[in-house]
Amino acid sequence: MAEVPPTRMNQQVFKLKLKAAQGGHRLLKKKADALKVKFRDYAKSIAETKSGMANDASGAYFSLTQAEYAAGNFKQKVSEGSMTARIRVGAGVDNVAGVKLPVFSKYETGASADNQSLGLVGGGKKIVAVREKFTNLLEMLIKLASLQTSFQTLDEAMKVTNRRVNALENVTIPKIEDTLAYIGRELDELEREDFTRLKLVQGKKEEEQKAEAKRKALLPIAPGKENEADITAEYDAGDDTDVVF
Amino acid sequence: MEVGKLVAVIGDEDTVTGFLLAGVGHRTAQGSNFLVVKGDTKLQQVEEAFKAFTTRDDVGIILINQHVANDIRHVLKDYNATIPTVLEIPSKEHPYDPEQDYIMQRVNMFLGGGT
Amino acid sequence: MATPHPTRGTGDLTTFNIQHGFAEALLRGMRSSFLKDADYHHLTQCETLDDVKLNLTETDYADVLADSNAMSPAAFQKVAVEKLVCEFQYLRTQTVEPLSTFMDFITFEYMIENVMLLLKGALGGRDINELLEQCHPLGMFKESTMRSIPTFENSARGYQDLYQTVLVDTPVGPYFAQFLMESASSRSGGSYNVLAEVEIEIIKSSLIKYWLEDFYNFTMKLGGHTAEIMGELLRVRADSNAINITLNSFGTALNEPAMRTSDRKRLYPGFGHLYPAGIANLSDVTDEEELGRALEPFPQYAAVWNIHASGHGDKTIDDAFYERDVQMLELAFESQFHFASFYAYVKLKEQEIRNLVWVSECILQQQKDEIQNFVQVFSQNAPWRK
Amino acid sequence: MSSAQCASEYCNQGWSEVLTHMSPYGYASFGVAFGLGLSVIGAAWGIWLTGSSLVGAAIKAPRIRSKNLISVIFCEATAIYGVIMAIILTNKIKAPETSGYYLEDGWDYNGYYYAGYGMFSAGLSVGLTNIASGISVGIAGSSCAIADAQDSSLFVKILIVEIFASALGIFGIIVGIIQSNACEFPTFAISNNYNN
Repeated sequence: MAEVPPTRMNQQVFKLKLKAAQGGHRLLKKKADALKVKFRDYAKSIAETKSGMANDASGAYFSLTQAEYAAGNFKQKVSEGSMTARIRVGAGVDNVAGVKLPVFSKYETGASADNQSLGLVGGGKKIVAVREKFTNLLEMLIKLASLQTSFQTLDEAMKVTNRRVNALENVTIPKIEDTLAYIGRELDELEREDFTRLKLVQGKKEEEQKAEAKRKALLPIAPGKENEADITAEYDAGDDTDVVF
Repeated sequence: MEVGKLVAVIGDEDTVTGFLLAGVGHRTAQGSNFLVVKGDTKLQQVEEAFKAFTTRDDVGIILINQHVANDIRHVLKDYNATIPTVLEIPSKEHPYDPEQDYIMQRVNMFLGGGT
Repeated sequence: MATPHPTRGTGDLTTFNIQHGFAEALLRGMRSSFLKDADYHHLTQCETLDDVKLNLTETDYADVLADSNAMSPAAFQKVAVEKLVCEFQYLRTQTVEPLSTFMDFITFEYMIENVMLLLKGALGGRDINELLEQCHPLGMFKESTMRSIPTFENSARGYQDLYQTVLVDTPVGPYFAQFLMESASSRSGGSYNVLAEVEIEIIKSSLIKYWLEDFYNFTMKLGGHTAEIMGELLRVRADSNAINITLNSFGTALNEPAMRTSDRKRLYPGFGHLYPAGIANLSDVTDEEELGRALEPFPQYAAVWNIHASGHGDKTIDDAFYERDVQMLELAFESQFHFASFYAYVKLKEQEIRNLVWVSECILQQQKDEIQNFVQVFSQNAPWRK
Repeated sequence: MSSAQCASEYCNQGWSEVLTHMSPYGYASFGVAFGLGLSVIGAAWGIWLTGSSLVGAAIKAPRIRSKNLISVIFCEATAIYGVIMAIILTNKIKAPETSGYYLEDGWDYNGYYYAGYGMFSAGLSVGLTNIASGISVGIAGSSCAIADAQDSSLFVKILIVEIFASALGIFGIIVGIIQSNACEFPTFAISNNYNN
């Protein structure tokens, strides 16, 4: 603070800075609120989707159990051999309040399904049901993945914004205000110093005048001297109450 | 180069089987995009697979069973990139527990603290 | 195919026991090991797998469960299957010809599964030890032979070698030979093309078909009660296989017009109640409606089909077949002086293990509504006993 | 009969000659042999059928082993019927009191042949019925052991079936005894008695 010279010009500069900071603070606050609303939306839908996913998942696992009951142990056959992914995820971008959010979407390559003849001698229908259930679950999970990534990105963005808001609110603005106050104080101090100096000079002058008057009383009064005495009389100590140190 | 990214799966046999049936499986000479975690699978193997999946640039989403995720929680905590996204899913034997999901912890904290 | 000719007959009412009485009585002693109605009732009331285990310790599974810390459906299954295999092998050591050959025939089905698993694993470059662990213990043959299956190089020559040096040595070798021969005659190219290009599941179905036919021939040669009862079991099995293959082929490549006659038809076993007229009809059907029509002339299957067609939500064609199977197997098991009871025992035990897994899975996944949907073995409340 | 084949006077002219020329003592002894032998075969067969099942079923249900010995005893009973019959028949075979190579004149040939054929048939009656009885007791006993191993309340019920099967042997022995009752081997010539 000390490095800022308490001048009228600097006071002006800092007043402008304060205005800018408050404007920025207001804008960032708005952004943070917008993000917060969005974030809350995402949080809610994540909570919902996750609990829905838990149900879907147990349904899917159970269909697997049913298929196993009907078709015997086929699990080991599924993970054998080479295979090509039929379902991939495409990545897109969504924009919320200036924050870029990644969005996944299901993308089917169109390759034919592996292990089509699984359960040929029994349980084939059940295995088809497993496929369907897990494909649904996967779709849901891909949606959830988008939500979750968005959630995390938003979380990060919100943190940054909040940090900025807080920095403005708690550090930058008080600092500028402090500086302004300091400058004002220093300026007032200077003013008072001038005043005291003036008073001292005046006192001295009055003494001199009294001595002069005494001397003058002995001498005849010179014209035009009453005027001077009136001006000094206006500087009365009682008029200075509005300046409080 | 194929369009789109893969979905990787780390989980028990049922989970992996289910998603393979759904068609996410991809196995080439370089390796596969899934890991079956059995009773005798070493923790180190799981960690390595997880790290490998997170560093592969053709993986978009990693599905991991919650109970497996709990075992390698320390690795998961250190992982903070957004893509590939790590998604914790329930397994057959361990029903979904929102308490243990990091994301759900955040969500609940937010929803609980915010409202 | 050279179906082994039984060295002597099974014997009849008065002579069966001379050779096989002990083994048969031993088998019948094991009937008490089946879970009873009360056991199933207790099991379905359980809340946790701990309870399930506790309840099982009051049954015949007590000993095997005591030695293991199995706590998951898969672990229960493993333990139960091991117990079954142990009992089966014990029985097998107590038998003489031709019962021992008959029992070997039962294991061939699992051997085919194992060989296919090893072959597929080999194509995927999997670890042999891991594969061996996944093999069904009932279908194990010499370990050195099993180990050498996946070591063959993935080339045309490699598969020739594989067949000529390894598979030909196994009991299921002849089925492979027949499969390779038939494939070679219908297509050009060596065995490599076949093994690499045809889906494993279809190869397996073909092998199972050859096995069924072989088993059926052997049973017929045995004669007597065995031919009568076991023949019926196998005929029904062949028929249900044919129906299932047709039903499950809808929506897959097998239902393509070109594949229908060339590939799908070859999967139908060459005996059974449906053979030959029904099979001829089956090979032309393209959708469920036509399948239903093709089955109409056969009342026993039309009944099963109607369960499927009427779309009872909780009862599928698999359940209906299972129910039929259990009923027939129970009857086969309950009659004396023939070999079919050995087959019935293995199959009924498998059903029981399936039930056990089902119940424990339902408990694990908290699916209490579904817990009763299994086909109980030797139940007093079975629909056919009412 | 072709004399070319059989020129010697000791040659038998076919089975009929063998059978008609066989001594009644021979017939009687064969009756004993068949009665005992066939009964024992029946009993052994039954025990075999029961025993193998009993031993097999007792592995999983050891409690049945002593109770089901009854089935074995039932089978054994058929052998005992044979032994009883054999003793009765054997006691009836009496050697002639006359000395010399030929039977005396006035020998009671009717009674002589009656006794021989009668005892032969009695032995066969007992033997054949006991074979049937033994096998049927064996089959029932085999089922009894297996059934008892599953459900002990079935034991008594199947035992009744076994008793009926065992009763078949008793029919045989009753008829056999009646058959053999009238058989009395003459020990001396009747006409000689009249003459003296």
